[in-house]
Amino acid sequence: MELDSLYQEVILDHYRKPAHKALQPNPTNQVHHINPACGDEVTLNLHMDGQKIVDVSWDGVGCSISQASTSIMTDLMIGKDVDSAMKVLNEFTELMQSKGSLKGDEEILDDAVALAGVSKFPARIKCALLGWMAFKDAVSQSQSGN
Amino acid sequence: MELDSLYQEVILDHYRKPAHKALQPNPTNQVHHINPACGDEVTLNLHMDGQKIVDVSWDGVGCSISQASTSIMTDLMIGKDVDSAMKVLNEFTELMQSKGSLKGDEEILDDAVALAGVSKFPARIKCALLGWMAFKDAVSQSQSGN
Amino acid sequence: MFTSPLNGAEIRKDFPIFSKTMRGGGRLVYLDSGATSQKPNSVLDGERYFYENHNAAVHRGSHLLAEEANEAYEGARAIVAHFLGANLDEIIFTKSATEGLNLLAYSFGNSASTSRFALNPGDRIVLSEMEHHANLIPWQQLAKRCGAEIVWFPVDPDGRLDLSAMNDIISERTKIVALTHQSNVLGTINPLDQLISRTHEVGAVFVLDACQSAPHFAIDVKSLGPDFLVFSGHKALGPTGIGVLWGRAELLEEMEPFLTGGSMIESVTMTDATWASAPRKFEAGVPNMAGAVGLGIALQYLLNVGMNNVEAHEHALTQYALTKFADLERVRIIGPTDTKMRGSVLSFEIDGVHPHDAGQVLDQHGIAVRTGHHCAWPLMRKLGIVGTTRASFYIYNDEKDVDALIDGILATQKYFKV
Amino acid sequence: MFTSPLNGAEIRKDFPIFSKTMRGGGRLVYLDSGATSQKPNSVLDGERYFYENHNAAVHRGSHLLAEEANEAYEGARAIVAHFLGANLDEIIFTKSATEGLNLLAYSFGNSASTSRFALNPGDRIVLSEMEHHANLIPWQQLAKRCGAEIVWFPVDPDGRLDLSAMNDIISERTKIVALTHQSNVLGTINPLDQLISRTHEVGAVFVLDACQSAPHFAIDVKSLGPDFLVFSGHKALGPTGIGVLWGRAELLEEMEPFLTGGSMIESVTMTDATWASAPRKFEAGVPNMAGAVGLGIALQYLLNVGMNNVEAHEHALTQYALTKFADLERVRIIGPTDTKMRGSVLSFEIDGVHPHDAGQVLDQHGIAVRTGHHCAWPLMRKLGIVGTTRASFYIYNDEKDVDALIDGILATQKYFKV
Ligand SMILES: Cc1ncc(COP(=O)(O)O)c(C=O)c1O
Ligand SMILES: Cc1ncc(COP(=O)(O)O)c(C=O)c1O
Repeated sequence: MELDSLYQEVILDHYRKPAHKALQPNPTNQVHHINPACGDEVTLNLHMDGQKIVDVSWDGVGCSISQASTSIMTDLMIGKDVDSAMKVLNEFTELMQSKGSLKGDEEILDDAVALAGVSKFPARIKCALLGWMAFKDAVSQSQSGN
Repeated sequence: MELDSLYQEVILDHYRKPAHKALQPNPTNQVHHINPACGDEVTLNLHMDGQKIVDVSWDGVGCSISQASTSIMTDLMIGKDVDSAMKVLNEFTELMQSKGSLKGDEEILDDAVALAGVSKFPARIKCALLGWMAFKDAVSQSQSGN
Repeated sequence: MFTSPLNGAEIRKDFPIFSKTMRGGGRLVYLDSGATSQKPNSVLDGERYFYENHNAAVHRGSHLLAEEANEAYEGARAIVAHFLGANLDEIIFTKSATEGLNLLAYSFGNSASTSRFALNPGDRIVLSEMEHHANLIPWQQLAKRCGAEIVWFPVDPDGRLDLSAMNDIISERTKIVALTHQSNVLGTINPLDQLISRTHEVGAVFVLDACQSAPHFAIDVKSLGPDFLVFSGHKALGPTGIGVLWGRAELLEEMEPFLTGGSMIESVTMTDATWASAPRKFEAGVPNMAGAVGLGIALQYLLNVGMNNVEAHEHALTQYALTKFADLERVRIIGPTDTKMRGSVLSFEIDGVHPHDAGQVLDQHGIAVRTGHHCAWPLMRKLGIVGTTRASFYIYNDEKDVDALIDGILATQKYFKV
Repeated sequence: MFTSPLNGAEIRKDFPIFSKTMRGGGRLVYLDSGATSQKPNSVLDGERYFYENHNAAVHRGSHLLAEEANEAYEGARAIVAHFLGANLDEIIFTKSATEGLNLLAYSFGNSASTSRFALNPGDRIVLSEMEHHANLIPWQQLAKRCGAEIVWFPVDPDGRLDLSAMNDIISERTKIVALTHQSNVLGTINPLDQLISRTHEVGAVFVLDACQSAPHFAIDVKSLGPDFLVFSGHKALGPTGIGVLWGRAELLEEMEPFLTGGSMIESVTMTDATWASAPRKFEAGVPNMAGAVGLGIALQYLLNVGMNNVEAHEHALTQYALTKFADLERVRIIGPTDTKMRGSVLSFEIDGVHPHDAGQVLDQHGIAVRTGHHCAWPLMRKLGIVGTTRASFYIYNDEKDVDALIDGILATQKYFKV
């Protein structure tokens, strides 16, 4: 069923047990993002050490896709430096815009390839990107020093 | 030709030689009306003696229909008392709204029956009514004392 | 048991979209008429006929096409007037209910400070917690520009307006009361009589958002008694891009224009202009002529069906759905659970399933519902939820659509193992 | 002699209205495209296809129809962006050019006093004597609200802007310059280069009314250089009720919204709201989706014909008409009499015949022209006339239409014995 390409088991797992979903104190940067179309929200704390992403934690409300995607993203990003994090992020954004034509590189995206199916459901792409865009925003704030 | 029902000879005569088209001084009431759709304008001077319409004179710019209709109207109204003037006016308004179904009572409307054809051209009805509405306005002002 | 004067399946034959095949391979179960309605063939034919036979700019030409276009456009206005029990010159075509509400807010804001519509610091605009953003933000913005205050009726846990403090909320300082007739989230129909009489008692004007009512039951503005009313054509079987603002003639006469430009003037110089009378004063520019014509045909379609039949049909569907929902487990209706003073908009929550996910599974079964905050974010906050899943019914629905929805909900629960 | 890359008679086959029989029993000679254009079958088919297959509220639903509606609507935006050489997010759908200009005027008026768009007492808005009421009255009203001043370029006896005092008229006090690209009365095309550079020199914004240009020749906003541009879909083969506002991304970003309501927000409470980014910020409410889709198809039709061909065709028609008019007696062209910097709008006066009467006789011959002040009343006053008779050409016209017009004018003179 088409639906199963959207809701792969790994997504439902992340949805039921989201990783790093508890805001850690004293972040380098904190951002709050909203998806105005559906009301989903995410607050994200970023801890940096130089160019290294030491920790990403978050809280928020949203559908399985946005929750799972944010959870997967934190797992992927923690421990990376900014440059490689941005590479992963770009890879993921491209996957989301692929309208089902890409499968995603598991080497780079790990669990996030499970979200490939989202790209066939235009209305859900914003859900999948919510946490990632919040992360991008936090990193860019950390780089420009605010 | 359909056009001839609109432009009867008597209309073109009035257009070429409009009656009472020269504002007489010291009117009881003066009004200025505009047809915003086409820019036609009429200024009308009304001279009353009690309930009697002593004189109606006017100036303005407009198409043959508006000019002829105003000219015919002045011929009709001068010398009447307010009540019979309003009867003529109502008769004429009804004729204009008749969509070609009425011919007009020549006893009452005299030359104005030549305008019967206008009622088949919705865009021209306002032209034919411009002077008449100005007259109605002037009379009603004279009655309410402003 | 389901009985209704209308046969939804028969009515669907007039609506070409219902021959579409949906994602799951099945038929379209359209339960999103609260967002926008589908269009019957007669509306699509009528729009096309206008373009193929009478297309010209209204109010601006004297050639044959222009005369015919004018007749078609003004004919549509006459149908709208008849539909609402209003006078011809009280009907203003807008692009949407949203524009109609903004028109009022901007026009009031443009008023001279001595006008009855002027808002001065300390003056109040009364709204409610169940308003759609379209009947909320324009008033917020107006209030900010004028230094006025927004006050509002709270919504109680049953999804009804709490009117216990009505006389304090609508007070001598109130200039405008703007409320929805029926909530687009809860289905609640508000008790207008007391609200309108209180509004008039304090000398304020009453603005009715009839987006979710005018398409669904008969409205007679003269007996209902508001001062202004708006609705959107696209929710009433009409085309997109056309809406209606009705206002009392004597109020429209006093009001300042909103959009300015061609066809709404009496006279113009380089520095100044004077206005035509209503409705022209409020219809600047070449209007959505085909849209108006289509809306006229749509409302005529509804009148032919009979607004009382429309109401009875939706009532029957709602009754049927509420009974079925009562048997579902871990599914909660958001809004009144009986049909008293309630329309056919049905919001619900499925425990453990986010509305967006529920909507996705239903979509896979060909069922179109809306999910999210429904442009009523303050209401969501008040109810402590992020959003709902909403089914809304119209004339082309029938009890099989309700059955499909119920099955879809069960399938959703199964899919997400909740 | 008439040569053109396009064959009007062939093109007419795409436009169903041309099979209509007119008052006099003959064919339709449509010379009123300056008021509104006729629509090709592809536009009518496309609108209908949208309703029959994808109709749902955009930006608000996640079901299949809503996804498809969204794709269709945003696809139309992409075509408009391509048509103007603009970025996707710079295209705002309005209901008309009139709304677009009012949007700008109200948005500027809503700006904080520190904003670059704010008008303060003594600030100036620069217009011209040839503006359509739609590009005049909104600015008058804005000026009145803000205590700003309206100043303007006069029109010289040839129907050209008198730019001799340009640097005084566009001065350091100028905040906004709003001009038409092509006069809808005179056909004059204004020399934008110098006007736009002077505008930017003084730090003002340049608003271009492209109603009579965008449908008729290629425009690339990036190389042309204005800050904002509006046009109406219905004059560009598109449906009624849809228009376009283009604005530079960085300016749209800074601007306040105009209409407020659903789909233009980021977040909402009972007393406050924040905005989405452009274009959403400026598109409150359920938009005219079918209208946008139809406009996209219309512009694609024009692109397929080729805007350079459209321009060459109209140029040829104008050239041909001007030559023919030169042979007429007691007929005077109002506007430039050569084709240099002039479009295909042709106003004229027949000695001794009021425009309304001329239009009537032409109508009897199946010729649709517009008569009157053309929503440019100040220009009429300046030229000392009550109105003109106006013929305006488009792709579906050919030299036979011009011949018909000439014959019609001769018939008019004969009928009125002038
Ligand atoms: C130059 C010009 N500007 C503005 C407008 C207004 O366009 P609309 O009435 O479609 O808003 C028109 C057409 O009427 C026009 O010709
Ligand atoms: C109650 C209510 N008010 C206002 C609106 C706004 O209508 P539109 O978006 O058609 O302007 C809607 C629909 O979205 C609604 O349901």
